Amino acid sequence: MRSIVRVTERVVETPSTVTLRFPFVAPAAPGQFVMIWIPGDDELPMSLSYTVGGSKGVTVKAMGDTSRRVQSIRAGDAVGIRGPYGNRFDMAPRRILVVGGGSGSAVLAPAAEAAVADGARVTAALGATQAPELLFRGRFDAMGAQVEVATDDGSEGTHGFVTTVAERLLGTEPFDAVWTCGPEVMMQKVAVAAASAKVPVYCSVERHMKCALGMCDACALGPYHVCVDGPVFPAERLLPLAEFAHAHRDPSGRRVPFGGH
Amino acid sequence: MRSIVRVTERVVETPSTVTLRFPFVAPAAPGQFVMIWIPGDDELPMSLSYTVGGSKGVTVKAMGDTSRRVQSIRAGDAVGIRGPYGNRFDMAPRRILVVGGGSGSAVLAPAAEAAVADGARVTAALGATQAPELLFRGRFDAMGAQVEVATDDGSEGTHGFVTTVAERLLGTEPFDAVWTCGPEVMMQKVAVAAASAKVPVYCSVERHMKCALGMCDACALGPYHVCVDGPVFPAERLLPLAEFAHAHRDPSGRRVPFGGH
Amino acid sequence: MSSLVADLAVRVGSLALRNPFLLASGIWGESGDSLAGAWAAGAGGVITKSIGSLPRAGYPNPTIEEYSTWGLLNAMGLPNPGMDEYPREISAARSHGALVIGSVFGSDAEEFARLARRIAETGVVAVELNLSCPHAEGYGTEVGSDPKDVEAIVRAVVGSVSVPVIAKITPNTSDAPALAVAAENGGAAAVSAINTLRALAIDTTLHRPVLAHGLGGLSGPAIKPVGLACVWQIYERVRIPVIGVGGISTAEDALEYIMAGARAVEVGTVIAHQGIGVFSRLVDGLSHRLDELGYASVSQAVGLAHGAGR
Amino acid sequence: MSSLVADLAVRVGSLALRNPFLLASGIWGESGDSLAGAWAAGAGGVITKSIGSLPRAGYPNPTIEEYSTWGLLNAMGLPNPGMDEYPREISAARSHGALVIGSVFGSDAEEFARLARRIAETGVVAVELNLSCPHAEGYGTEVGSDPKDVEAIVRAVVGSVSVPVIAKITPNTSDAPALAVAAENGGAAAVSAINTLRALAIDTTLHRPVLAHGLGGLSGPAIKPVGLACVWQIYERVRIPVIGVGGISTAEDALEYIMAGARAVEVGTVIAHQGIGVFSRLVDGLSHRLDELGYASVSQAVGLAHGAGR
Ligand SMILES: Cc1cc2nc3c(=O)[nH]c(=O)nc-3n(C[C@H](O)[C@H](O)[C@H](O)COP(=O)(O)OP(=O)(O)OC[C@H]3O[C@@H](n4cnc5c(N)ncnc54)[C@H](O)[C@@H]3O)c2cc1C
Ligand SMILES: Cc1cc2nc3c(=O)[nH]c(=O)nc-3n(C[C@H](O)[C@H](O)[C@H](O)COP(=O)(O)OP(=O)(O)OC[C@H]3O[C@@H](n4cnc5c(N)ncnc54)[C@H](O)[C@@H]3O)c2cc1C
Ligand SMILES: Cc1cc2nc3c(=O)[nH]c(=O)nc-3n(C[C@H](O)[C@H](O)[C@H](O)COP(=O)(O)O)c2cc1C
Ligand SMILES: Cc1cc2nc3c(=O)[nH]c(=O)nc-3n(C[C@H](O)[C@H](O)[C@H](O)COP(=O)(O)O)c2cc1C
Ligand code: FES
Ligand code: FES
Repeated sequence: MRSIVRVTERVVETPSTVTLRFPFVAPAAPGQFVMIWIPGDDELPMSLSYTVGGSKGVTVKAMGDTSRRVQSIRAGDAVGIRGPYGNRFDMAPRRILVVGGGSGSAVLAPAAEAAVADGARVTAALGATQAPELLFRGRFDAMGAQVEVATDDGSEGTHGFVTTVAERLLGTEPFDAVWTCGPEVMMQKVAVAAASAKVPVYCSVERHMKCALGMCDACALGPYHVCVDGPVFPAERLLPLAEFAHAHRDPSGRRVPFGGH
Repeated sequence: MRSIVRVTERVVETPSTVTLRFPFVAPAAPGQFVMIWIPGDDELPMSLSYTVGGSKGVTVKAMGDTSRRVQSIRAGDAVGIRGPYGNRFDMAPRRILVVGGGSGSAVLAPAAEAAVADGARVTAALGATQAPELLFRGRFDAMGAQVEVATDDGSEGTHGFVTTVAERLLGTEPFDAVWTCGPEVMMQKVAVAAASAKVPVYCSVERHMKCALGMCDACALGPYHVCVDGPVFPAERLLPLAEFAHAHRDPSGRRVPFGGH
Repeated sequence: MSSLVADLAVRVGSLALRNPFLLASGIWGESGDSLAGAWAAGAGGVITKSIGSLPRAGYPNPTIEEYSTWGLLNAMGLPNPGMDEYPREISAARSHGALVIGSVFGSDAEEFARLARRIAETGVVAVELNLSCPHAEGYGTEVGSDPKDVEAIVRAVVGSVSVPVIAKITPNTSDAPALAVAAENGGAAAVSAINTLRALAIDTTLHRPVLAHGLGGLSGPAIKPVGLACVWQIYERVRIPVIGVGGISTAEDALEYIMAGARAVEVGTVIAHQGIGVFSRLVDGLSHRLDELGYASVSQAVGLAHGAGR
Repeated sequence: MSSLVADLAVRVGSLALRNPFLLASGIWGESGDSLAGAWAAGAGGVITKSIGSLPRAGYPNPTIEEYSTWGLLNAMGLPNPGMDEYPREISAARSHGALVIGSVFGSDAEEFARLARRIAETGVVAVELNLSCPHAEGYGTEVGSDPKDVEAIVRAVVGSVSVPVIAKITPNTSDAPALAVAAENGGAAAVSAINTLRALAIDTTLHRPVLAHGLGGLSGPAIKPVGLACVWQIYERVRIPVIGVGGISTAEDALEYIMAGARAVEVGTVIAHQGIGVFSRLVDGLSHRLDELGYASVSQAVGLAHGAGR
């Protein structure tokens, strides 16, 4: 189940984001994640940012110490991969709005590519602190998506939150579905906006993970286990949960409120 | 691997021989055996005397205490069955002489039936202490085999050993193969007679068995393990062995010379 | 489904369970919602994650390694939110009607007693003592391998709480029954066996243990034969009820434990393979099997394999 | 096959083996022809069935129960022809060139010493002491669970024979390394671990244990993680070489044991699944894998997983 693979390529995507590519033949679908083991260090859940064929990839944003150490992996280094785990984005919708914040594009880009390949039309609302941090902007352009951006510092696109862009787009176009990944308060806002436009929203959420097998309870989110019931959830399942956008659990299982995003 | 089945039928075949039929769906071929567990008592290797379809059977001759207890099993009793194990009679020969002594017909009858169904012609030389002990005589008749018998007391057929009958038949007809099962000194005589007639001989042999998996060494016979390399052996493999027709091993692994037969 | 006649309700001492299938400690046991989910899925009772005095993050990942479907190696390292925070999870589970058994781990009799007292205040119906985690320094097997320690810990806990106390025995010992006898002498209402077997996996490419902690504990089908032997031997030595744990994935497995002497069973690893829906399959499967064999209740089958004169 | 470069020859103390794969005791070990067959199939050495003072028939059948391909339960009951008869089997094996290690079991130090002396006279290159069979009353684990007994038995044997003495340690204990240390103190040249795990199977239709003896020992893939943990822990506590046993069915499994600290390994149950041809597959597989990983010899890999600073 666990494969030891050597990283074939390391791509710096943005100042804070790095993609690692590696051979991994198990079939995978956009939305699914792997557990990536950095020998002697840790093992982390990471969405597959490349899901097609024998060369898969993950795209890591520098957050705390661990993700920084993941970023320091070089081509040729050995890592352990198990998975893919979790569910996938449903490819039925034909007119899709993707809303990504932070490293959210890591999972949204391959999903949007698959949808476009399947004949869907995709509009992407991408948010970042500043223009160079816009992740996979080129990938969205290349797949033929209509791209709108927001930056916290106004260095490109809308000055402010990507949620503002999303709200605007939802008011102007008839989408079948919204796919979103980013901080939970962001996803919550998107979900509320889409609800009034009666568009179903699917959120890819993160929780601390250990087993990834739906057993250890580390990733509990209300009645769900993100590792097997998710990571993709229809927003209407998340919105009623006291924890969604408010708290997660640390590795000990304690509830910890989310800081600002 | 182990099935608990209820015996459906108990047939007294001869004064000393009983057949037990039971449901057992695993495919089996003539020559193969099962380990039959009499709960609370013992587990013994027994050739399948009925190999076709979902109702299999074994035919047990009263020898020592254990086989007598096996014979006391009634319809409705539960027994454990694992297997089938071991190899099978090769069905290629078209003109076959079967030579059975004692309970040997238990394995030879289903093999001969299969050969006949396959278009072969079968001659059967059956030996017993006395006429009523001739096992499966009716079965050989029914399949259209030419049957010749020998009895120790002369109550039917040739007065004396079945080997005498076999030697005579080998001198008169061009057989492709001899299949034999019975006491080893008998099989040895058959093999020697057939060698001069240049007919290949296949012997079904017995050794004490425990695992039936080729592991525990209980059934060692020279370099072979009867449970996986046999129970059917070409005679030329057996004749060179110091043990064949001379000695077997008791449950402790000690060599014990065969008594008279 | 045909109408089921066999009675699945069991009593483990004074503890009445609607069926013998308990959620094992450490599986779906960190959050109250998950405990409630296991109860809703049909468990006869749910055992919490083992809770200690202070929050523990557990070991770094990798914390698990899978062997096909026959085994699972883990070294979680007893992660838990600590006894100050955890009661709210029990309240949440109980507010959904779940029958909760609280599991605790400590480093000595005094800590066990203190934790048991606190968890008992939350309304759990029993307390299980983790005397058997095979890979946590200073806890589990390290305090549960000597009968004298087991007796002292159990006695201290029994003196501190009014609910039944269940001692969870380690299989990593030469004499599990002696530990069970010690628990009985200490006043335990029941013993449960087994916890995981001390085990290890090595990655040969990286020439290092796979789990961050190195040693871990083996669970799943591979340990069922070992758990059965422990329950069998314990049943012959104690009068208190025995709860069977280890490698149960079918009703037939559970019935093996019951016939070996278990009055109830706990299930863990199978949930990783079959999901929480396994509880209703186990319940239905056991009903059908008991019907088929002609037993009117689980109780009729308890320890039955010991009666078979050979 | 590509040309193999890795050196598979190993030394276990003074014992030189052409490769690290030994036939485990109790498998293909009752007859000299079978021992010779395992040698001809490529084993690095062959260990006899454990031999006692008198002939023993062993337990009645059923003596084994299979679990798919991941495990095997047995209670053979130490059948053996006794020390008066058995030397002829060793002679037969040796006449085919086989490197034979003699295994013996006794009920006390004196019996072990007497048996070891007699088997040593047959030309075996080493003696393995079965201190670990989990299901024979008065033998095996029953005499091998207390470090004091182990040390006394090993010391008595070492004083009686001039060939290396290997102590086979039980995993059915809370502290296998303590037993290994005791063996080392007694003068053992090596320790081997593990024997089977005490285990049980019950047939629910018949409500009785499947094996005639009731309790048995679990072997096969299921016990590999447990054997690895034992070898790992023993390696950290003794200076004498360790021989790994338990659940090896591939070269990769063997390399896990080697990296955990084993200088040689024994293989048993896999022969029931793959036949005796498994020896050449293991030999080829290990050569290829060592080549692939860049090790020139088995020795370079021994204990390597302990070096990985975490
Ligand atoms: C399903 C899923 C998909 C994800 N996909 C991506 C992705 O594509 N790109 C990306 O950059 N990040 C992704 N993450 C988040 C990632 O796993 C880490 O949580 C994130 O990198 C934060 O790490 P850190 O450096 O802040 O950890 P630290 O602040 O150093 O965290 C402290 C400790 O917690 C551990 N830890 C933190 N988060 C997790 C976690 N979720 N599970 C297990 N251990 C954790 C760390 O390893 C460390 O031991 C995903 C998370 C999940 C659950
Ligand atoms: C492959 C094979 C096929 C066989 N097929 C038949 C058959 O079709 N019909 C038939 O009547 N007999 C068959 N046998 C012989 C049968 O297994 C017994 O050996 C035989 O019934 C003698 O039993 P007994 O009553 O003499 O045992 P006892 O004299 O009571 O024997 C003493 C002990 O040895 C055990 N024992 C004896 N022989 C064996 C054995 N071979 N393996 C394991 N345990 C043994 C007994 O159970 C008992 O424990 C076959 C044997 C083998 C190896
Ligand atoms: C991931 C995991 C975590 C566990 N945590 C605990 C625990 O906290 N306390 C405890 O007593 N047992 C714990 N166990 C042991 C189980 O409760 C159970 O005894 C063991 O896994 C055997 O049962 P199974 O084969 O059904 O899983 C844990 C087991 C696993 C697999
Ligand atoms: C059928 C069988 C018989 C065994 N007999 C012995 C024995 O006589 N002496 C001994 O020391 N170990 C004996 N063992 C234990 C093995 O030598 C070995 O330690 C154990 O089976 C684990 O290895 P494996 O998983 O490769 O089989 C026996 C094992 C089996 C399966
Ligand atoms: S990570 Fe263990 S249940 Fe999800
Ligand atoms: S019966 Fe065990 S090897 Fe044949």
